[in-house]
Order: sequence, then structure tokens, then C-alpha cells
Amino acid sequence: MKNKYSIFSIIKNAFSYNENWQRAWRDPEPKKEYDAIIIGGGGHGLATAFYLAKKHNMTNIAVVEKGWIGGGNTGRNTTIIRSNYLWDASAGLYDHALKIWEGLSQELNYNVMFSQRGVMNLAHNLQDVRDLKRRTHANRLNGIDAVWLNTEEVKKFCPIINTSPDIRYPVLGGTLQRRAGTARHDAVAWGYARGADAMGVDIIQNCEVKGIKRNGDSVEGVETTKGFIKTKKIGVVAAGHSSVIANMVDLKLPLESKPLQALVSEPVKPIIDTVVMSNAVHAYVSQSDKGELVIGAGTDAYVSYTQRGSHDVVEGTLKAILELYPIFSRMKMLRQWGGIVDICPDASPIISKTHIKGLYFNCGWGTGGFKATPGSGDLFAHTIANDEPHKLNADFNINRFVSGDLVDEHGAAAVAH
Amino acid sequence: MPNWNSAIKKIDVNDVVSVNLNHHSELFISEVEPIMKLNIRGKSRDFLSMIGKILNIILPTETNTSTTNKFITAIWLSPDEWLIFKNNVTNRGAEETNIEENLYKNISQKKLGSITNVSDQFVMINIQGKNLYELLSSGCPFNFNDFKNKKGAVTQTLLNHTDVIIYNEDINKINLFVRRSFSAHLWSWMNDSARFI
Amino acid sequence: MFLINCPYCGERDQSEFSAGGEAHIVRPKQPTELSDDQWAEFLFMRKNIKGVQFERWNHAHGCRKWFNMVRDTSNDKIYAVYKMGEKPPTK
Amino acid sequence: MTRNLRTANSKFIDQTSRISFKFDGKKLYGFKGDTLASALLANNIHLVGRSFKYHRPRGIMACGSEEPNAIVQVGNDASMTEPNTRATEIELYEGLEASSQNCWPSVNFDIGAINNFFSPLIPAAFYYKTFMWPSNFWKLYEYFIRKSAGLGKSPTEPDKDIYDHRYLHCDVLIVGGGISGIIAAKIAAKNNLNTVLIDDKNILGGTTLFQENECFKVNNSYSNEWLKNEIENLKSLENLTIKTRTSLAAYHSYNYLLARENLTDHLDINEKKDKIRQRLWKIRAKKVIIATGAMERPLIFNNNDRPGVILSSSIKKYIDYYGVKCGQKVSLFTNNDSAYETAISLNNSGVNVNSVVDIRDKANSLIVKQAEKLGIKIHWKSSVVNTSGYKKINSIEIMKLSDDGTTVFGKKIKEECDCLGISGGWTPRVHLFTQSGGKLKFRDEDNVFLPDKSGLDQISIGSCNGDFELDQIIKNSVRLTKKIFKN
Repeated sequence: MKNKYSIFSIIKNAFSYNENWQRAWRDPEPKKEYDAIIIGGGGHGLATAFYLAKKHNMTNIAVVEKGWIGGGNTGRNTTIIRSNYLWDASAGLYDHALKIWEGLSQELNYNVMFSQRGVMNLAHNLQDVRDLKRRTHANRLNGIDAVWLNTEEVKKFCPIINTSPDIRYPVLGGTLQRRAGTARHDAVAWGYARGADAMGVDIIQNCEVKGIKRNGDSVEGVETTKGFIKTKKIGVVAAGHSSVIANMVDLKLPLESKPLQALVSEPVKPIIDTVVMSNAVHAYVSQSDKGELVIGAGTDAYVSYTQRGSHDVVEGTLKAILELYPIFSRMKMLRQWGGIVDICPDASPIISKTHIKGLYFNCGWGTGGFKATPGSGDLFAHTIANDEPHKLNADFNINRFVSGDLVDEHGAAAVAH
Repeated sequence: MPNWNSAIKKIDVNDVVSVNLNHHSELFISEVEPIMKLNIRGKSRDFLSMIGKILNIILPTETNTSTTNKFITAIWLSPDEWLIFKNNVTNRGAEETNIEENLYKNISQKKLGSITNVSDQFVMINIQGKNLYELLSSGCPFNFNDFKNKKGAVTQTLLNHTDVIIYNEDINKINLFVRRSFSAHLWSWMNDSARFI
Repeated sequence: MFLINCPYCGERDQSEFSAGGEAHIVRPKQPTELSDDQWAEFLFMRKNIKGVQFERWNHAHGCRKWFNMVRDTSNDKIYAVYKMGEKPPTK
Repeated sequence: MTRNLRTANSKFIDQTSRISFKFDGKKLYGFKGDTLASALLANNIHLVGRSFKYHRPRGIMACGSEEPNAIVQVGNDASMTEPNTRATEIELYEGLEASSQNCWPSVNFDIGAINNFFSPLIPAAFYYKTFMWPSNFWKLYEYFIRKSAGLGKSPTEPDKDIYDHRYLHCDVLIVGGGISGIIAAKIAAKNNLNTVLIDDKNILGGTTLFQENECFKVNNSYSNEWLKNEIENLKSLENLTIKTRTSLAAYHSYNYLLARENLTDHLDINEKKDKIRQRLWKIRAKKVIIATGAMERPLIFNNNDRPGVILSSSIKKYIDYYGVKCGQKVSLFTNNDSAYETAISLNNSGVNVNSVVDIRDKANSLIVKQAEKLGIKIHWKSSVVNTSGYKKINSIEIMKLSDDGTTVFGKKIKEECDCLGISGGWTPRVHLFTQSGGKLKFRDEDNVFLPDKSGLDQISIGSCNGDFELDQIIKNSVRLTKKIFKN
């Protein structure tokens, strides 16, 4: 890497008033042709480009992004990373990602602040207890570190939770994955962008894809606001806008795009040092390294691309938060926002070839794509480079909606949808 | 006969409030003693005329309205659904059974529509007082600005996330219908909210 | 928060309604005769339009009637509501 | 209390009822009507906090919701303490206890300030560039990073206060009770429309309320007197509901808005008991009129962040409204006429105005002439280039600007002062408009973003719509309000 970050580079640059830092990535004009084009400059898209270059020697590639990199769901999520999913296929996929997270800062020479502070999932009724215990057992069979905690152990691990038995949905226990945690979301996009750029990948921002040119059953290139770019392989990683791209080639996907909201409080000194999720009452909360409480709310039931959700969704979440954490009542919320998530009927993603040659889709991550960023990029790169899925994403093909081999993860998804 | 051991009792709100009231709310909330309530559904002209004949009432067809005669009131619920309740509290006796049977024979059995006795399903709560709409607007997204001046107006909406039917009986006097299983919850919510009105 | 004009009850707050997804997807009369592809198409595949979309809504906490809505999903503007069985507005 | 920091009389502060409060454990006094900020300034306390990263001293900089610095912790009680509250928005009450945040052991002597010394080593995006070696040390680094996070402290016990919420449906909602909002409210209510007017302050009137100057007259009386009369007339309008201490929190689609009404925060501790603290209003309005005004911009120069560097219009409010002198020797730095209003107000209250540093060649407006007539010194075509004083400003350096305005030249003039007012022009408060989904346009003449297209039934009037002159504000507020009722 041209401008490796180290203690020495920091001291060196301090002497020149920090005016000589190199740009972390270039801002090139698109070439006429690339070996592959990734549509979407979020975490997943940039990771895909990074691993295409790093592992598959495809460096003549470009990432085209409608806005700015990391400005979509990468910059809008609640940064939770975990792999405690129920089915073997999902466990394989998400734990593959978690393993990459564990060495990502070094791999990228960019600190993504991956913090393994643990993720706890609470149970509020007997059915929750059964479901979560079952999931814990399934996780352990798949080599994922999950443990069951009873109410006292929950309280011990996170003392600010109200475990009183007379709240409306009392805490009956929970699961804990200690390797799970959070990361600095923007840094993930920036780190992958810098890494990919250093290997020659062109990252083209403010470049919206307007159409996909086909010749029979193969792709020939993309029409963009910066002109036509020729390519034989297109990887679509456009999250909420996947259907919009698919409609350009008359492809229908099993997706619905819905607003998902999140909010953060004003920054306060550390008060909660883990991530607690509670599906039954829909409240999950963690505290960022800046001090803000990061709270995830739910999705609306209708399709919308507006990046704004309904107020009652946020209100319901905050009611639940205050029941579980009554000490937060006087805190003020600083920001609230929405992102557009594309949801598959089985709450699992699609990382797949399509019936059109050279067109690949990575979509349907619903409300929980951030955690999978490195794994998703790695596997999608493999799929694009070899025109074949890796064994870890073979089960996540589009065809499962025809064959019926669904990977039903509604129970393990954080947000009911 | 059902067991009317309801959670709802005839109470003046001020009596049950445990926290000091800052000022007098002048709000009276009470359950209306068990009275007959029927849900009737149907569409055809024959249905409407048969109902009219039996009950001596014209069912309201205008959205969010009601009609009333000496004995009963009919509330519009949807284009093919009404709620009928007796105006006065009477012992549930032969008279009520006769009405229901008569309707059943001439409507349900003749397949003109359907009759369901919801006397026990719905609890009817009477709320009176000049702060009544302030109480409702603590938990109701519905716009009562016009409703409150329109005697006989009806709406179905949410009150603190609970389905309710609200009937404007008179100025600052409403009847509220809520499913029995939610009634205790709604009652305690009203008691709590009334403290701040 | 939308303000939805229920074709039966008039303008009401969004919280009284529930959304029912894309409208005018006809349920096949003979599901057993469909191929897997056709069945998947009916069951799962959605246009998921960014723009003007026809969809079903239910006034769940009011008259409980289903009805249709024309809404622009790119800005949430509601153009029309119409009763079930009625022809969708063309403009 | 340092008596001489109060002017003899203010119409808005009740100098007969003294209130005691505590800041950083020290017992101080203010008056009824004060905010915590005005009371602190009256006690000559400027240093109220430390910056987030370098722990540089921070002082009160503004007088309203735009305050970026004076963010304090209110209360000590584990269940009732409230972090990150703007001192400029806290109304003083008997028994108030507040303290500075993000400093240890104290705001006067803060260990964290060492970061300022090492600041060249802590560039932007510092975290991402370091703490990666050795890889298993990250957990340790993170422990310390997290310790330095956050400003205030969260309560640790459940809140004992009571909160309420209520739906409200109206024909017209007017946000902002300044001169435009008052004009709109009057027109709306007189048109038989069910109207609601909200304002986050405790009284209506905005900045016009204390604008008593020859240059600003309506119907031959001072603008403040005219407006006071108008506010009095509002009381007789039956369709109008006025809610003060109510701030708009969110503007959702279909004119669904959330507002927070503050009911007891300003009351004495023993008066708050058993009362609702705050009420959330869920408002559905047929039409919304945004009249949120404008806020003054700061100016950019070296060390412009010292305690004692205050927005010029805020200095004016402190002197004219609260009767508090932000300093005894005040300098002003401006690129527009507003600072001259402050200079005149200060002069009228007997505060020594060192000079006005103006980057313009010359200005011939009435207000500038008035200032010149009073003998206020003006450095035309000059700029403040630096300030000194660690915990409070004690002097500024002034230099001449080149013809194109890009460089400075000549001799540095050093001017001693204990307060510097800065005025970089006005920024319309378009935040609500954009939150509602509205798109902005740019006006080149004075570099401001203005409301442009909106999909909702709403308008912006007054200075949040780019009108900064009194006659324009009145004329356009009337015109636009009447227009919105026609469709």
C-alpha cells in the first residue's frame, strides 16, 4: 500500500501539520471498459471489489455508486455483528464473515474498530426461551460460541437491564455470543475503498446506473450518468434498490423494499458495554465508542424508497427500551433516520448468479446485512470470478424460491419482518 | 346468562386515583350495566327492509352515523355491518330473547344476513364530562373536532392501541365499546390518564 | 405518518391501517396445474416498484374493509384510493 | 454577584426576586426570568465546559437553541439528573444545580487538555489510522477510547417524573412566535381557522420583543411596542391556541408533527412535585406555517473558539433582554450591519465598545450612521486575525484586508477586550423545512439556503424564508399567509 498507516506515518505527518496525507482513494473518471463492474459502493460492494482484486487478481474493475460511498445502508445501520443464526447454511455464512472481521483491521491497514463486546438476545416468554435455547444448541453444533444465560446471569452481564418480574414482558433469560459485537460502520466502507483503490480498482462516485445493456442472454455493459461502460460481468450490490436494477433487465426478484429506522441518543459516558437485543418487544441497544446509545427500531409494513419511516415504529421501540432500561428516560434522542432494506420472504440473503450470463445479484440482506459485509464480499467475489458459487453461498441462490429450499431465518433476524 | 363479574365497575374516576389530582377533572366514567348488543351484517335490500320491520328502525347507511328509536340505537360500522344496542338497561329477559330469536329466524335462517349476539363480547363504557375529549386525545389518533359537536356521530378507532367504537350520545357524553378482554386494560389506562386531564 | 382516506370512513391516521402488499396479483384458479416457476412467481416474485405502485390496504382498526391504493413509493404520495373490485384509476 | 454586570433595569427580568442556584458546586444568584446562561454571565462566568476532543476551554456562545458550547449536566440525583442540556435553554429556578461536562477533575483544571498539546498527533480520522498494533491490544486501546467518549452522564436510577402525550388536530400550525408567526396567527385565527401557535421560549415575540431603535419602526412606534400590542390582541382570538415552552421535535409526512411542551422544568423544585414534566404533542395540521427565524453565523479566524467570543446578536439579547453585560470592554467583528445594533445597545447601556472591525469598505445604512454618530470606532476593511487569553479572551489582533479580501497586510493592531462579538450574517433556520422533505435553493447575493419546493401544504415566512428587513418581513408574511389560505 502506497500510504501505509503506522505510528511513524502519524508522527511524520504531524511535523507537516497533517497537510501531506495522501487521499485514501482516487476519484477517477470511468474507463471505456472493465473486466467487471460492481453496482453499489456500500460496504458489501466495496468488499466485493476488494476481494476480486486481492484473491482473484481482477484489478481492472470498477465500483459505480449513485451517491457517495457508504452513504446508503452502510452509513445507516446499527453496526451489530454476530453469527448466531439457526440453520447450518446461515451459520456457515455469518461465521465466515465473523472470522474475517476478527482480522480485518490488520488486513485493511485501517482500524474498523471491531469491538467484540458480546451480543445478548433476550427471551421474554416461554416460546422465546424454547426458540433461543434451540438456537443456542444449533449454534454450538455449528461451532459458534453461544451460551444460554438465566435471568440473574443476564443481569450480571448487563446490570442496567430491568429484570423485575412485574414488567409487561419480563426477562426470562437470554443467549450470549461473546465473539459478537460492533464495528465502526463508516470505517468499513472507507477501509475497503482504500484497500481496493490501492490495488487499482476504480471507485466512481456520483455515477448512477440508468440501464443494463444486453446481447441476447449476456450482459454487455451499463448505461450510467457518466456514459456507457462496457463490461462482461456485472455484480449488483444495491441493497434497497436491487429491484430497481433488476427491473432494468425485466428480472423479478422475491424482494420488498421497506424503510427501517434507527436512532441515536446524545453522547454520554459509558453506561452499557455490550449489545442487547430483544426481538419480542423490539428493542435493541448498544453504545458507540463516541458515547451515543445506538437504538434499532423496526420496519414499516409498506414498500417505500423514501428513507423515512413512520413515527409509531420509533415510538413503539422507545417504549420497549424504557421498560427494559428505565434509567434512559431523561436522555434525549439526537438523530433518527431511515434506510431502505430489501427483504426476502425467508429473511435470508441472495448471493447468486442469474439466468442472464454475467449478471450476479447480492441482495435481500433485509435488516441485518452489515454483520456479513466481509463474508458477503468474499463469497460474492468468488461467485463472480468463477461464475460458480462458493460452497458457503450455494444455498443462497435465487433458485431456492422455485425449488422451495428456503433458509428460514425469521427467528434469528433482529427485526421481525 | 353470562357471569357479569366484569373488571369494570361503576366508579367516579376521582375515587380511584391514587396520585394527587392537581385540579378537578370533572370526568365520570362508568360501565353501562349489561345491555343487549347485537352485531348484524347484510347487504341486500330485503335484509334492510326486514331489519326495519322487526326493529322498527332504519339502519344508518351514511358513514360514521347512527339512528335511534325509543328502544334501540343502530351504529354504522361498515357498509354491511352494524352494531345495535338497547337504550335502556333492563333485565335480560324474554323481551330480548324474543328480539334475537326473531332476527335469527328471519335474517340468519333465511340467509339474508347474519346476527351475532355480542352482549358479552363488548363492554360499554359511558364517559361524561367537559374534559372527555382531552382524555380521548391522549390515546386516540382520531380527529374529534367535528365529531364532538355532532350528536349521534360514530367512529371506530384506536384508544391506547385498543380497538374501540365511540358513539356520541350527547354533548360531552359518549358511549365507548371495547372488547371485553381488553376492557380491564383500557379501564386502568383511562384511570391513569384521567389524572392529568 | 400517512393520512389515508379510507373509501368508507374518510381520512384517518395511518396507525389505524395495515398494509397488504402489491395489488392485483390474481390467485391462480388451479394451483396444482402450475409449474414450480409459475408458483414461485405468484408466491414470491414482486415488482417492488420505485414509483407509482398499486397496493392493498386494510382499515384494520376501523371498518375492517380491504381497499386499493395508488401510491408513489419514491415519495409516499398517495394518488388515489378505490374499493376492491373497482377499476384502478388510469391517470 | 458582580453587580456591575447587570444593567439597572430590564423589562424582562424581575430584579426583585432573587434566585439561588449552584454551578459546579458553587452557590450563585440570579433573577427570575434568567436562563442559566444569562445568570452565569451576570456572575462573570464564561468558562462552562471543555471541547470533545482537545478539551479546549468552552464558553457560552449564543443565547438560544443554537448554543454549541454551554452544554451542562443538570441535577445530581441519580434518577433525576439530565445530561447535555443547553445552559441557554434552562430557565433559572430556585434550587437548580448544574455542572460542566467532559472535564476532570474540574472545568478550570482539566487533565484532558493535554490532548490540545498533542493535537498535531491526533489528526482527522485518527482512530482509523492507528491502534492496530499489536492486533490483540485493541481491546485495551478501546477501553481508554471508550472512557473518553461521551459528554454528560446518564442517570443510573429510573426517572421519577411523569410524562404525557396528546393528539392535536388543527387547521393551521404556526411554528415560531416571532414577528412573522404572530402576524400569521392573527390572520389565520381571524379567518375562522382552528389555529395553534407554538414557540420554544417562555414568551412570544422573538427578537423583535427587545428591538427598540429609531431605525426599526412600525406605524410610527418602536417595533417592540407595536409587537407587544399585537401579542396582546392575540389573546382575544377565540380560535387561537398559544403554546409557549414548546419546541417542535419532528416533521413527518402528511403534516404530522411532534412537539415537546415543557410544563414544569422552569418551576422551583418544590413546585414540580406530582406534575407532568413534559407533554408530547402529536399534531396533525392541515396547513403548516414555518416561522422559525434565522440565526447568526460565526466568523472564521484563528482561535475564534475562546470563552468570551459570543455571537453579536446574543450579546445584544443579553444586554437588552436579560440586562446582562457579557463584558466591560467589548470588541465587535462583522461583515454586515447587525453588529452595529449590538454596538448601539451596548453603548446605550454604558458598556465600553472598543471598536467594530468590519471587513467591508464602507456602509451607509442608517444603523451604521447612528453608530458613527455615537462615536463608536470602526476599523473598515479589516479583519480579526487572532485572539489571546486561555480561559477567557483578553485581546484581539486586527489587520487590514487586501483589495480582493483574500489576504491581510500591514501592522497588527492589538486591542484589549474581555468579550468579542462576531457576526457573519444570518442563516435562515430551514431545518424544519428540510426535515419535512423540502428542497432548498441557494441565494447568491448573501449566500443563504432558502426553502424552495415542498410536497406538503406548508409555507415558510419571515427570516427563515430569507427576509431580513423589517418591512419585507411584515409585507411578505402577510402576503404569503393570505395566499396559503386561498388554496
